[in-house]
Amino acid sequence: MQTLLNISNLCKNYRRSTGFFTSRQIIAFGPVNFTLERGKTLALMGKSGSGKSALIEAIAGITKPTFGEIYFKGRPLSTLSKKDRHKSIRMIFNDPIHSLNAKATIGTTLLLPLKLNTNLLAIEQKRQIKDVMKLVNLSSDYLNYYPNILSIYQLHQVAIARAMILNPEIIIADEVLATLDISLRFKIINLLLTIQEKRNISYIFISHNIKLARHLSDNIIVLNNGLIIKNTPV
Amino acid sequence: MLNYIMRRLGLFISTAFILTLIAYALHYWLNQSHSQPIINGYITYMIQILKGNWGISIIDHQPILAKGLKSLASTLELSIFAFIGALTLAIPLGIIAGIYRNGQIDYLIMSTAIIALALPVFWVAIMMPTVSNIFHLTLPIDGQISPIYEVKNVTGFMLIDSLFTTGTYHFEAFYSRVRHLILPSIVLSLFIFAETIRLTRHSISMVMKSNYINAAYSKGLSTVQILRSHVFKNIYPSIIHDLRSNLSTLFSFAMTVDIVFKSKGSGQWLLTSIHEGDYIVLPTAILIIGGFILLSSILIDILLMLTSPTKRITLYVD
Amino acid sequence: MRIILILIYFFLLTACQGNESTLKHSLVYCPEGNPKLFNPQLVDDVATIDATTNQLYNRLVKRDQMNQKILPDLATHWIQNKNENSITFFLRKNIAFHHTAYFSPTRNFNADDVIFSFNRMLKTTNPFHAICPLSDNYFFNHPFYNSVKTIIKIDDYTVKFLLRSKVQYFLDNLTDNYSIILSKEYAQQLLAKGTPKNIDYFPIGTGPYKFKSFSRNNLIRYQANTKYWQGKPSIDNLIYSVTPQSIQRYAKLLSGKCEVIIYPSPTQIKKISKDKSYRLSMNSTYNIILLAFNTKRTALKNKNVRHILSQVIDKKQINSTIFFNTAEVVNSILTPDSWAFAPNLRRVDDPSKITKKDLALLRHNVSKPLIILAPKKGAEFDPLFKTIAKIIKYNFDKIGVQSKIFILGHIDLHKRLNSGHYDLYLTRLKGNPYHPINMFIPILSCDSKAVEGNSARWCNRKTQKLLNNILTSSRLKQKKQKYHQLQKLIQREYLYLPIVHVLRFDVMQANISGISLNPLTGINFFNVKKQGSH
Amino acid sequence: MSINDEFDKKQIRTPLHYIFQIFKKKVAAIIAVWIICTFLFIIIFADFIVSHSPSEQNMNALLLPPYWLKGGNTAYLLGTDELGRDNFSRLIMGIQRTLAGALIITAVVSFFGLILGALASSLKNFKASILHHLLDSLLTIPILLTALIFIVIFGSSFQNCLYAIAISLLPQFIRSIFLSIETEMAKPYIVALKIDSMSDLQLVKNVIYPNILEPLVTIINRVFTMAIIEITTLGFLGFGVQTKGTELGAIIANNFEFMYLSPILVLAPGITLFIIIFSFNVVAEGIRHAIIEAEQ
Repeated sequence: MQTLLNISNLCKNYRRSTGFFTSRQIIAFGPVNFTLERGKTLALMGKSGSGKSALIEAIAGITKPTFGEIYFKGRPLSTLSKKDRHKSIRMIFNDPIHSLNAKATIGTTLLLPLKLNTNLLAIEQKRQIKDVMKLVNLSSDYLNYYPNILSIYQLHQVAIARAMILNPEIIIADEVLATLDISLRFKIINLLLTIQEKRNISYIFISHNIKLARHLSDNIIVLNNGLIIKNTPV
Repeated sequence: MLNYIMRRLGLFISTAFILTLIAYALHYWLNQSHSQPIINGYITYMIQILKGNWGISIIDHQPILAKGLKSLASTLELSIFAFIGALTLAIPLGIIAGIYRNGQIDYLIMSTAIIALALPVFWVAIMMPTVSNIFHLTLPIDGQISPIYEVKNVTGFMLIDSLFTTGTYHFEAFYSRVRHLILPSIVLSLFIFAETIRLTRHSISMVMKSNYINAAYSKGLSTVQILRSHVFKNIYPSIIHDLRSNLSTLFSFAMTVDIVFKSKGSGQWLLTSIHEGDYIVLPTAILIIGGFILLSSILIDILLMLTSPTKRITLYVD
Repeated sequence: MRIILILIYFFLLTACQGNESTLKHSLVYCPEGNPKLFNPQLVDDVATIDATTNQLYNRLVKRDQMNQKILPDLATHWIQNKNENSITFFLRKNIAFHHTAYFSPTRNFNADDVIFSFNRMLKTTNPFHAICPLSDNYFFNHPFYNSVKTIIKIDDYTVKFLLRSKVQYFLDNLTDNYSIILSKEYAQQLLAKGTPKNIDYFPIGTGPYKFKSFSRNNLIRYQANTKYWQGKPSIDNLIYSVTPQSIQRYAKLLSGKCEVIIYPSPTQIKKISKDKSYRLSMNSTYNIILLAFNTKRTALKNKNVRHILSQVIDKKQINSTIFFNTAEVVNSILTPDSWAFAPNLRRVDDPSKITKKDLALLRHNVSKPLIILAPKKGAEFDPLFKTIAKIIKYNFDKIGVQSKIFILGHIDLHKRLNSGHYDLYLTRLKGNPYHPINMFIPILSCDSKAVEGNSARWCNRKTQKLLNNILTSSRLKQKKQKYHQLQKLIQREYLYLPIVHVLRFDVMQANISGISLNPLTGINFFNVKKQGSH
Repeated sequence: MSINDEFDKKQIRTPLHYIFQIFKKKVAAIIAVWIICTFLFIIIFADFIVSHSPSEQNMNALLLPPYWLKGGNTAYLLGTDELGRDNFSRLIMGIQRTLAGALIITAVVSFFGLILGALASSLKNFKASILHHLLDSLLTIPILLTALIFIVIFGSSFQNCLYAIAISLLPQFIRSIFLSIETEMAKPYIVALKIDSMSDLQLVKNVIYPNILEPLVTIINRVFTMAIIEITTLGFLGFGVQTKGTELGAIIANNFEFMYLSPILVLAPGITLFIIIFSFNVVAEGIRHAIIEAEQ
């Protein structure tokens, strides 16, 4: 069993100005320590404002932590290039409607990460896009469509495809299931689990639903006021 | 709240500082002889400014600051008049257009607004006497007040000052001032009128679409009641906010209008000074007019914040 | 909101009624420009003279409008000695100076004031001689300067002038706008306070109106002098509302905001003359619009080139286009009603006389576009110098002469005039019917700079001699002959091309009477009366 | 980025195409487009349209009325001015100058404004703070005052008027663009694209600008309107002295004196000015509405 992610003493503070000359330190989370192993699933739970969003943003590379380090396969993430980092850790956003560029076709959206992060030839890019579409059970015809004519389930499929396109090792899913109704929810879960099986990926789930978290994950972490108050294997 | 006000004040100070730098740069450029290094020059300049020595006009040997402030007061009076006139008309029209969105009335009102926005200010201003002639209105076409009335400069605002003369002229001087304000403020109000209609309509239709208005309807409230209780509260901050960000454009138009109507405002002050080669008024104008617009924007921000705390407008980057 | 609407409506309704008494005792006159200052000793533009001479001051003597006889004013009578080299004036008693916010006189007018007023112009040692930057060279141009030796105080009410010139000329001088009487007491007070300059900006005189306030480009307020020795004027408040644009003045006349205006828009003169609710008055101004040829420029050095160019310019066209035929086309810089006018000058503006040879000469000489210079704003009569310049350019274009027009504000204009970098200068010349020498010296003398009038940059020994002869000669006939010579010289050499003589037009509402106008001393509001309400 | 090329088997209508479809249905906007085309035609072919040189004086035909009135002459469609110059030709040349000037200003301000707006949004911390304070203070100075200052510094000519107006409109443009970019930047899809390794500048260029078309149209239209109003205002006030050619504001100022004699002298250029501004506003509104409808 390989340890993919090792988070040690990770902290995030920021300053908010309270007057013309004064400012206050606010702690978003930390110090936080946990590990994630290959092929395993981690659920991150907590009330809103508990710091879980800030934590995944730090892991996904949207923000920089103030203190501490994230080790990916034993290497500190900060020494990795931006490309490598984005290739290995991808994210699925909670709202597929607003996380897709309305002015770009599905094909463009899927092509963009390949263009920016890999040096593949055009044919290989095309092949990879078709592969990933097959992976998420979408017809290649959709590649020419704009997001506004797709159904919500299809949009979720696209969002997953987008995360998968770079063959990442970790996927962070931010409350992906919150906006879906029950039947679709299970469809998505099944899809995600199938993919995990096929490609041996690790997931970090953020969820409010404790039942769902138990069902899905190998480990549950509960955050409160930025600190881990519970870290229990299922 | 206090924090917010403190931040606005901080913003005011830093922006005002840059304004003085711009004014000083211009002052430096206009004064060809430089006896001091730039930084020392700036300090001396600022000391003079803070002491109130803003220079003397080379044309009539009057202190520039006093003249600038007096002309600013005249332009302000005109603008306030135009605002009152435009808002009293535009808000109801905007509300009607917003309620009957995409209907005939809406179309008519919006066309009027676009026409008003497309009329070139100075041209309307020079056509105004002719237009008022056609309607047989004997309204004064230029100046601040009939020269017959002698009004002492107390506050600088002619309208208020004219009230001090009631002993000699009863209310004649005041009426005269009001009559002199009518035509120019009609011209100036076109822009405010059009902008306000557009904004009101937009806000109204946004508000009318929202859920809580539907809820209010379902409670059985009439349109008028809903307007009174919900809509006004929700639209005025955005209207004021937008007009606030258009203050300097508005001032530009007000200057044009007072040039054409010769109403002794900032525009005419600047224009005659430039024509007569008294360029030293330019840095002063930057400080007075820029300072005024800055101060009023920040005051409006604070007032908006006080009256409608939910609408935290941060147009300025802190 | 509703309240505001009602208020506005209320204002509109009530504002139509004016306050009767304020209106009846006020008169609004709309001149074209600001007075440069409040002392006609120093400047002689129409705006200054209109605002000062007759309103604020008195002179020792004045001229009858009708028969040109000289009448007493502050002097009751005068005696001249047999040799005609001195004259003694007996002064009126109990004449009070203005009592204003800035000066309270402790004594009445007397001989000291007369001596002070004239010595300010004559004596360079007088502390008030050079305080005003405008007076630098102007005092020297006064005919006075050469005609008076000294002034002697005999007693408080008797003054004797020892003269260099003839008494008659001297009396003529005394009727002119600059011979006004100032208060010596006021001058001394100002000197003590260290603000001598105020003498020209906060005037004190003995005239029918006293100064109240002045704001540039806006208003002058005068108040009736209740102690005026000829009786208090019937108007309490005399207001000058400065309105530079003629169309604006006309509009203000129609709307009743101006009761008297100067120079209505020339396009409207015909209309006004037919309208019975207004009265139009037309007067000679002795003002000439003329084009100066810079004789020092390579292109214009040749007299014949100047001649051809003069021929091209269509004066009649200028008169009809710009003045709507309200001006007079002239051939001399003197107006026909002047005694020194040379009657038999030729017309030069005849383009049909230009031959092919002339055109060849032009082509040979004029290689670069000619620079036509003109002031931005005609200080007095809205002559639309710009339009005149355009017509001249158009005339030149017709014969293939290129030209460029430069319309400059006075600072840039002076710079360019001093530098001499111009070919033609379009300007106006203020006339003087009694002493034409005052016109000729500035434009022809070697000592005179382009800014002072010699924009042709003419300097010629013979001309100089001729000018000196006129100054020294005393016989009228001889003088007349010399003046004729000068006028012919200007035409023969093509130094200045006189274009039109501008007439002065004033329009007043029909209920206003008693305004008198003198081309030299300007408008006079002393006897003005307003009948009924408007 | 021509990513689409590889999937062009079944072309779906692009958003731009879709917007155009909606726009075509707006009658008023289409009429306005044709009016603008006419004006553009005038700009390009002005020299061929005019029957007289705008500075050609005819002293035998002063202040003629338009041809349809008594005393009019078909040689002078709109009559003549006080120097016998053809009003129609002057109007055409005036339109050419004024409108071309305004379009150039709009193009230049938009070009630099889009670049600087993108830069402004990518600046961080201290530099951003300085830039925004500078913008704030520039924005407090009214355009007319800024223009007058630049004219005093550079001297008065038509060209300098254009520079002055362009410079004074730039801060407004940058601020508006910056605000639109900021609102767009805060949207979730931008974060998603950032994780796709897109840099800020690429984002602004390829993603944000196409997505803020609607506010962009409004901002550019505002710049155009202000530019044309300021050009004519400065011309009217007598700045931008021109010996050759003419400009609508200057024509109005020049003819002002003769308004009572021949009203067409002031009416024609004023109404033309109004039609120009009005048509551009209508087209801009049309485009804006088409974009909004297309997005829905």
